[in-house]
Amino acid sequence: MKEMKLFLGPQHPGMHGNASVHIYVDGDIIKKSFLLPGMLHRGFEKGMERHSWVNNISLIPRVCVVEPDTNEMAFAMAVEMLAKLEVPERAHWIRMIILELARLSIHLMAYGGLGSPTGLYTMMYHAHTDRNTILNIFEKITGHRVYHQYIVPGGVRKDLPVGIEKDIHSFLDDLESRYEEYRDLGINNPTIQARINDTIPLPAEVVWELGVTGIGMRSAVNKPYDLRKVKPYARYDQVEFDVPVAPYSDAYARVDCKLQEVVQSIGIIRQCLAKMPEGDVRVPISRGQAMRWTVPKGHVYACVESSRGEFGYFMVSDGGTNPYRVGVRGASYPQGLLGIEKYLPGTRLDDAALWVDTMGVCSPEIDR
Amino acid sequence: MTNSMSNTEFVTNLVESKFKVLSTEVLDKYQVSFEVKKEDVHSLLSLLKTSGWIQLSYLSAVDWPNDNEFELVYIVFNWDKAVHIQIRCRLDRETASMNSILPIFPGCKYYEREAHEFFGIKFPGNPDHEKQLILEEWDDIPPLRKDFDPRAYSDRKFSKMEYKNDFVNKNGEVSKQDARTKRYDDIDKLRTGGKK
Amino acid sequence: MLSTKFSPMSKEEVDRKWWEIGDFFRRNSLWMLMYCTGCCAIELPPAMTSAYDMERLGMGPMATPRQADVLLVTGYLSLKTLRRLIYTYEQMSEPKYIVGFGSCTINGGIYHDSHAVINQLNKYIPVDVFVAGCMPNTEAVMNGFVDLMDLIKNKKANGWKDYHERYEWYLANQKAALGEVRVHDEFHE
Amino acid sequence: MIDILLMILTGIGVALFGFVLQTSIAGVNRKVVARVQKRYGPKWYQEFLDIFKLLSKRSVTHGWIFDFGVIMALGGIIGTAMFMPLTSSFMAFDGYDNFFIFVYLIAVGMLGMAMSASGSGNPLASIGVMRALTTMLAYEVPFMIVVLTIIKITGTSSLSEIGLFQQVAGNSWFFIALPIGGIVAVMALMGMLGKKPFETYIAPAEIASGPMVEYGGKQLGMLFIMHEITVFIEVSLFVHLFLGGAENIVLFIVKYFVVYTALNIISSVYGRFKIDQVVLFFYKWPLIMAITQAFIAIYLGWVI
Repeated sequence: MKEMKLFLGPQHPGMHGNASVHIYVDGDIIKKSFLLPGMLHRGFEKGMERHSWVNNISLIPRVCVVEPDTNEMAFAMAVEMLAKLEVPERAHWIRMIILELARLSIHLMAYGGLGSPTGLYTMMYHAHTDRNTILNIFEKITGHRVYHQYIVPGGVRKDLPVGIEKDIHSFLDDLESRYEEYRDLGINNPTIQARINDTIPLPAEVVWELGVTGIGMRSAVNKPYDLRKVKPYARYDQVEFDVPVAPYSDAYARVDCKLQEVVQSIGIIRQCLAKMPEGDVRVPISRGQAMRWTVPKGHVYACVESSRGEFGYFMVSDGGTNPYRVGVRGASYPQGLLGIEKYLPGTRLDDAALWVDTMGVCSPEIDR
Repeated sequence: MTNSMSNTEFVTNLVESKFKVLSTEVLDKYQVSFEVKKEDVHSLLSLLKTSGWIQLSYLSAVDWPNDNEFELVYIVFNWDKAVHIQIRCRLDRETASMNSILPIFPGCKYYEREAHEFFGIKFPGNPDHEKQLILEEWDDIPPLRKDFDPRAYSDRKFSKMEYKNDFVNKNGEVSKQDARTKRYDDIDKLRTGGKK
Repeated sequence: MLSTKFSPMSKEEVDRKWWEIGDFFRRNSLWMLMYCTGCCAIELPPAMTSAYDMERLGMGPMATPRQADVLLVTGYLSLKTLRRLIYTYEQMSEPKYIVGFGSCTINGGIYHDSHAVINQLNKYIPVDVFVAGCMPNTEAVMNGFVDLMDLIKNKKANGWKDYHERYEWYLANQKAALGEVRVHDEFHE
Repeated sequence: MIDILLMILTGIGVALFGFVLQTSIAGVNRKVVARVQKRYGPKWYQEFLDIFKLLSKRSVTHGWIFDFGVIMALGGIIGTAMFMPLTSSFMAFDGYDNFFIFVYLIAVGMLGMAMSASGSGNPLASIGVMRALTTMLAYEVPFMIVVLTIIKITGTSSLSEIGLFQQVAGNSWFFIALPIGGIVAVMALMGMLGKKPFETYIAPAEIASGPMVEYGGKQLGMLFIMHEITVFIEVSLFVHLFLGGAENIVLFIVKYFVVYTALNIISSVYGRFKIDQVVLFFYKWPLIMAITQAFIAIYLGWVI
């Protein structure tokens, strides 16, 4: 049979986001595949050069749509490194709560997203329902559902509202009580296991070649290479958590690691709520003159552990009111572009969407 | 790693003993930056890769039109020693070209392609670097150069929303916006001594 | 011999009646094509799942453009996306409607000065309903759908007719922004 | 002459009844599945709205094979449904409710759809058609073995007579009499209806709804009607063959509803197999079980 060219996306129910995977298939086997990025290109790096440091706070969450908080955190960390700002103690803990809630929400979304390529829509509905609860908690804390603009250089925008601990605790208890149900519905389901066991493996030796980070790497190399452990930011060195790892990275191992991280995130949020001190949450930067605030010269790179891997901001300041250059290292850049080109060929057409889902390819951060 | 020597000191010693470094900066205990000559980049990256910095985290460029130079930035990371290393080198802006680091870090393929697309830096050795990746049918200078003005490009190509002034103020009063503009104009006039 | 008691309706009236009946079905069964052109798509899962459950309104996601009735343009459109969006829109079977999400489709929003993002969607394809906000809340999204249903009921959702009538105007705008509307998908390889 | 006309009219009435019944039950089932998914779900008559909406739309054509195939599919399926007995005594064409008539006639509709989908020229459609035919090959073999066992036991291949056979005192339903075969038949029925985990040929996330990828408007509406009638035929076959037919129409509707809803609920908590897994699955356990059942029932004569 002759080779056929298929387009997975940009308009395709199996693709997450606006990207296109071009696939040449022979029967059901993929012969060649490419990602066509750029459909979400907005010129962020140029746009940030044109706005002041404080204006950029509203721009950066939009770099990665599904996980805006890591953007804010990385941006804030980079600016703090440049401007040598000391963040108040309480702000660190609030940041961790926000980041871990965001991690929960995106893991739930990715786990539900697994329902789309494998056809288990019930799981998708259940997971999105829980994610919606997290969005409601975010709305109470920050006033926004998705783009929070809450983590700002020098701390967080406002203190937590009174009584939010109760909401967070009740949500965490609820999620924890249904954790086993999630596993039974999803990855312990025989039909799902038939799909994800031994599907699109990522051998340990090619991880470094690709530059994959995050769960994709940890599940392959079997070492706790998590930026929260390796170079702790915020107060991750003062909370106890495990980094789930696996010796063999197939779709099952990656989803399994995601689910284990959900448990760890729940633990981290609980510890944060218990250990959080009282105090200020924000260093005032140049009161009344925020638009004319300048930052000392320098080149810095700040990175955080997002759900897909190392998410970093490279930032250059020339001492002006605007950043001179901002570079975004999208966490899914390697697995999205090079991974699809090199490791999809040889797998089946059915598995292409699984790679996109389990490796966490987030097209907006590839295109920027 | 010995206890007496921190990771950053280890890196600094390692690099400065073998290469002529133009400037070294220890940003914090997890990050060091070196500025080296263009010729040294490849051997420095190979050395770092053999010493454990096996992950290429980022590769991009910065435009310095006043110096007529591009600055290339390579960021590598070692997961066991937890130090990000920035390696920066300067290229001439007119004939910007840098040999690809594809043999050292295969993951650089698309970063280099993107750098070519957004800055116009050539990467000989990277097979596809001249093809467009993100943009499509681009018809202007590479967009991340400093002399490119996206506002002007956008105004030229994409029509803007036009807002009609179709409202009427209550009781024929002057709108607050107009009054404010007038007041600011008056203040400016006073500043210049009433002259135009 | 013609009966005097039964006066047959004129052809226009019959057509109008049929159209009204069709409108009833069309507005109660809007199949949407999610083209996730931008951020606002992230508010669609909450609208589809238990919190708001848009299937109560008879709306559901569809896999391909041919099957769909309403195209959801969720957010900003880069030039690359606009080319594919025009393809997608022209593939849909009529009557078809477009809902534009977010301020980016109205006037460019936060990306008004970007070199890659168009500013006004309804210059290029006809938009029936805009949902404002960056990003619009799920309530706003649902409200936009109900508005679209009302428009269909009042026969005001005529964007697709407009696209036929003023095709030259739309095409000229598309060409001014895109240069060439045709997608060359082979360039990448 | 008038007899034949009357019979044809009755047959069309049966097909229409099947369409209305299945469409309503499908609507109710969408609500049931929505409850599993923590939602309210649509109105019960949503499926009717969908189909009439599709018929009210304009559509494009991809050549005459594309259009003709749709008409052939719909006509073939209506023709098949006309032979379906509703109760064990009421049918349009008395004496022509042979099981093999359905097997042959249903293929006309399927072939029409396959022809039309391939005529659209979309590669996803041809992949979908290929997958559909492969799935058909997979589930037909075990199902046929079980049905042939039933035919051997009852000595007739007429649906109504098989139904009547089960209603005779002393004989239990074949679902109970041949328990292993009954399970095989349920699995085969899920494959026939394209329920998960055998939904491989629709697979929206992989091949964008497979054969239906290029359809829109009126053609899609006709395919939906065809799909509803196909489901009616297949579920009715199961009711007549395994659940003891139906003495009256109410019993038929009740059995029909129970079977279809149970399948839908099972399907809603399963994922979707790959196509090779579908074939392997059907050629492994169901085939072994079907052969075992045939052996037990025919040679050993153990029928409960």
